[in-house]
Amino acid sequence: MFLIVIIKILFVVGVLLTFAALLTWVERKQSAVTQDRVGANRVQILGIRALGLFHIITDALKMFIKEDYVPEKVNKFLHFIAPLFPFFSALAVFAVIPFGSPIKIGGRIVELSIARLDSGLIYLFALSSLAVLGPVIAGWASHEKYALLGGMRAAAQMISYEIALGVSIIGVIMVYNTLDISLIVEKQGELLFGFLPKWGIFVQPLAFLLFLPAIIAENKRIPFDLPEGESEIVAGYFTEYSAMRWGMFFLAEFVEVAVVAAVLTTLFFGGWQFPYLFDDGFHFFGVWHLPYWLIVIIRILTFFAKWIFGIWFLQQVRWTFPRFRYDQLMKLGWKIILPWGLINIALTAIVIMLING
Amino acid sequence: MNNIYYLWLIPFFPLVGFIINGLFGKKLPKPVIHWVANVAVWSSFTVAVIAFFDLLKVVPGQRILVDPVYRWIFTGGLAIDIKFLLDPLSAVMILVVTGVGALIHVYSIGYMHDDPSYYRYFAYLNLFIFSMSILVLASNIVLMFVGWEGVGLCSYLLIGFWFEDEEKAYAGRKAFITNRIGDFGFILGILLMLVIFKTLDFVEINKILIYHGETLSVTALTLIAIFLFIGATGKSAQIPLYVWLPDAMAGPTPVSALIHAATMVTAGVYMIGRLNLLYAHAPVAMAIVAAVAGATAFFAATMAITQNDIKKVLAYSTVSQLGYMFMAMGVGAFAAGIFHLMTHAFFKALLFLGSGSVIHAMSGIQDMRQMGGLKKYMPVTYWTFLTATLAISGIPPFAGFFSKDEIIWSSFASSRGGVVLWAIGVITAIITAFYMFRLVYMTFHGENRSPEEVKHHIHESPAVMTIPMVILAILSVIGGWVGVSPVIGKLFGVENSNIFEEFLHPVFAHAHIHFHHYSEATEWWFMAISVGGALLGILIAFYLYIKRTDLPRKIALKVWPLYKLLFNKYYVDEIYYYLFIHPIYLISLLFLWRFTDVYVIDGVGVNGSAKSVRFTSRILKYWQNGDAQVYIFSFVLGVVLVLGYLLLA
Amino acid sequence: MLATMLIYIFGALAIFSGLMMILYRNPIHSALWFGLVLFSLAGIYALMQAHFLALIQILVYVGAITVLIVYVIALLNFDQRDLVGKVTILKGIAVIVAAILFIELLFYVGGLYVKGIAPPPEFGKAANIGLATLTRYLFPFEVISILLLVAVVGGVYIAKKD
Amino acid sequence: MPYNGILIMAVILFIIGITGVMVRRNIFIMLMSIELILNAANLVFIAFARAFADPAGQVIALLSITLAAAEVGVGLGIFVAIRRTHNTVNVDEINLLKH
Repeated sequence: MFLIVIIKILFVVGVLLTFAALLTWVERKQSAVTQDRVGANRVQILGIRALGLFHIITDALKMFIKEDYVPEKVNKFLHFIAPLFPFFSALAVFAVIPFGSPIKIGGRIVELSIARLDSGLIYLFALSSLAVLGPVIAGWASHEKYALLGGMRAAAQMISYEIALGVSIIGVIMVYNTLDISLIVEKQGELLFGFLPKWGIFVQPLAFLLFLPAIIAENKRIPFDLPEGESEIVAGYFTEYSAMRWGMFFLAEFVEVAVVAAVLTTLFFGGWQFPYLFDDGFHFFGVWHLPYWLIVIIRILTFFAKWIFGIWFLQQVRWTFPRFRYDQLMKLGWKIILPWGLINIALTAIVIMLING
Repeated sequence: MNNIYYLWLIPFFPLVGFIINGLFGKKLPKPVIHWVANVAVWSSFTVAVIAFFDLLKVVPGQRILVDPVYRWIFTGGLAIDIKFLLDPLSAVMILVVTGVGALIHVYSIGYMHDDPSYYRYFAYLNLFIFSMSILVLASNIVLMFVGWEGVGLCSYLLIGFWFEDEEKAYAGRKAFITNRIGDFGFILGILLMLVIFKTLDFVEINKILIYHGETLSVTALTLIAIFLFIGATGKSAQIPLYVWLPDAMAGPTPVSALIHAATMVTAGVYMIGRLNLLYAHAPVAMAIVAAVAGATAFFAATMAITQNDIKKVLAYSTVSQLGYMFMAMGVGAFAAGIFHLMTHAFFKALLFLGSGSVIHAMSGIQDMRQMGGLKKYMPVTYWTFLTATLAISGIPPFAGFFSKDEIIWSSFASSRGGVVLWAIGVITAIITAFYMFRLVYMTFHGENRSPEEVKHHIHESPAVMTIPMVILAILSVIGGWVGVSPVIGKLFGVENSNIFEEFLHPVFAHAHIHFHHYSEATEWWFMAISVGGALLGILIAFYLYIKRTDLPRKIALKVWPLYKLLFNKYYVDEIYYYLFIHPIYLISLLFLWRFTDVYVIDGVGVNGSAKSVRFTSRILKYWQNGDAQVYIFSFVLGVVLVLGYLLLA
Repeated sequence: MLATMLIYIFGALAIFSGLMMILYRNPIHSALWFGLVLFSLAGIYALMQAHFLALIQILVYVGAITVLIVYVIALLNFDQRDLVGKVTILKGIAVIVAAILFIELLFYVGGLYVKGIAPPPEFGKAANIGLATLTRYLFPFEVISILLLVAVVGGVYIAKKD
Repeated sequence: MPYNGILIMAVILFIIGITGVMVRRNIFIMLMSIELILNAANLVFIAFARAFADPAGQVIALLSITLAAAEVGVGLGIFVAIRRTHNTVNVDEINLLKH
């Protein structure tokens, strides 16, 4: 039992870190593609460039061997632990994301998520809310005004959008009638009107429209990356960070991108559910029976496909939209997403009441 | 015990009148003021009459109607209701109060017409009627006490009505303080009643006395009766607390007629009548009542002889007549006492109204030596006054004869009376006839001795004053015919001629007082003696003040010490002054003021408490220092102490 | 057995963090220790089959309350010398009084022996608590929601400039 | 379940909270100490909820957490206001109650 859990943890952390590492390359490569450039392709090992994939290694090397400069006045301890909060919170959140349907091994059902929690969604929010501590403490510990301003901005933004996030997701909870994320994914395998997969995006389109900007803002990604800005507050809360500590923040951000993509996939795109694929095979104008192991593999691959698409989508958003202004950001959070989230709750409640009689 | 749900209207109307006149009277025109007041009291009278006839519809044995208005005090085993009670006794009383009160309200319109405080006068008068009807209708002694105090207050306010005059304000205070002394006894009586009976309701108390009367301690009952009688001596001007009544003549004359002759001063008599069973169970108390009453009747009458102020004479006469009533109560002739109360209300009110009419005509002069020969100027006043005088003197067939004769006879015939009381009664009757006719002769007969400027203005009073007087005069004549004693009734061939006593009989039926039986001839003889005495008094007065007008002075000189003693009212006021008032004044000045008030109350009490507060706060301010943590600390300390105590306990 | 051991470990952690919280001079450090206390308590809750409560503890206490405290401390950003409190006799007495209170409470608690019964497996799950909250405890729930609304309005009003 | 141990833990946490409120002069630490007291109570609630298999304890703990959130919201608002008007958060200098 423990062994399985440890294997799952290692698998998830490995995949996440790999994704995060890859993202450092994807970030640059995708921007190059979007902006019609060649981009990150200089690093070569023995003449092999491999689309610039070796940049990942050189980046890491650079970060580790750079001087870890800590300004004299900072609070050493807090300065040290601040980057850990977002990083570990992002990693921990993934624990409740199911990346495949439960599999049977030797008469024992193994969930393909690290932990199947009764209140998984709450867990998701609880752990992700810890990430706020990172920017605040980093900003404060740096003992520097830009860092502090950046930290304040980041924290205010994240606290505000946590509420928007929470309110927008309640509709989904109501529709699937559970807080268990695995169960939510399982219920998304059902069909609506006999042909439409019961994915979150179909049953809760308004929630999706609210959730997407909210979670990007929560992640402090463009177009909501207000905590930093060369022209106003330099690099925000990590102005005073360098080398691998700075790298931790960035790694955390990329892990967060991955996690956000996974959460979006899980809640709104059916998670590991392949349309019309049930436990005994395809149900598409008749039943196409498939072996069980094949179905499991298809589902895991489906999840990864969706996940990667989500990551691509988020990155595309990053390189497509212009930045908001800070007041616009706050207005969006408090005056648009929050009220519409409440409206969504009311509408969902009415519809559920009508359907259930 | 049936209910009668409109009884509360009787006190209610005067209360409304009082509120209207008291609050807004200053702004209202005079006609509105007296219309409001009169309508209020006449409405009460009407309701009283209706209630009286409703009472008559009930079978005689069950004539107790109650109006439970409101549960006033409810605590532990004690329940005191605002509840009104109508039985024959209170029916008679309420009719007298509202009836005479209504007539006097009318009279007041004329008498007070140019007074600047018109509205105040009528407001007080309505308040008085309100309080008096509460007193009369009260079904328990606490509510009665409310009315009792209310009438005391009205009496004080009305005696001191012209409070700009220091002497009149003093008279008001005197009345009030004297009454307070009596009330002290009354309150003790109430408390003792509560201890003995565990209830204060008259009906309940009577039930207890009827069924368990023998088991109760006679000493306790006697004490209650005496305490209550002390209250009555204050309110009804008996020895030793009568001194306020003559001074109370400082008030407007209609007030004297209403409050200090007809109604309020009879409250004591009424109270004894209400609690007749209690008194019947306390023979010692009754003996004291009779003795005090006899003494009062006699001494007040002697004091009246030498008075020259027309109202003072009437005042002493009132005291004396109240003595008669108490005498009746004391010997157990309750019905006779109440009967005399009623007839006295008629003729004494009339006498006061007549004297008011005279004073009104004489532009305020009250000294009889400046009057004389007013008969030809004001005939209506004269004839009505004469009627009342004959009534008070006990000349048949006027009302006073029947009631007074019954009292005198009862004082002889009752097992609780005796020949001494009877003798006092007769002698007092002679003196009464004498001083009343002295008054009539000095005022209405002979030459006019008034100053020139007054002489021109002497005139008969307006109809608004004379009509009530005429009505009262008629009542003074026929008012006694409801209580004709059986021997006279037999003479006219009327069976059960004493309707009045029969009507009241259920109230007093349980107070078993034994009356000796004498032959009719004896009764006739006694009647003849008292009537003869009255005639004798009249003759003496006629001889001294019409025939030989020089004689009174000579007699006075001859018995100068006695005359001076009588003229100065036996120096009672002076004795009281030196015996009680001055020592109390000195104690108050030296001990209560200079020491108790200045040092104890101001020094230790008022300033001392302030100083101790300042001292304590000087220490406490280090605690109350605005520091929230110190507060939290004290809070925790408290928790620690409480928990520690609980652990150890 | 494992659960009991973990409870003790978490409890020790909570107590240690609590002590650190009140001993540290710097409020941000205190706040982080406070967060650790809350986390340990969440762990104890989870071990006592109050999973939902454990998560709520983290979500609300750590994720919102602690974060807000840290945020406001950073926002106000006062000088370090502000934080130096005076050492007074009262503080010494306060510690002594607290110690006495501790001993007294130990007397009370020491006298208790709670056996406890095994709750059903669905005990402490969100659905179970939700059911209890919205049926038997609906009134306190409504009251607390009004309180929360009032607190939101009041907090905004108080903190608002002028 | 070691209920007695948990109760003693709660007592210790409570005492730490009480001491913190009384001794520390920094309002933030005072606020956190108060929260600690609340948490000690919550711990007892949840322990007894488990012991008697009654969800009431958990519901009350839930309500208590809500209460704490409201309290912190208002409390921090007050601190911000105090900081703005008095330019300090040291309770030694905040003694408006005194005047």
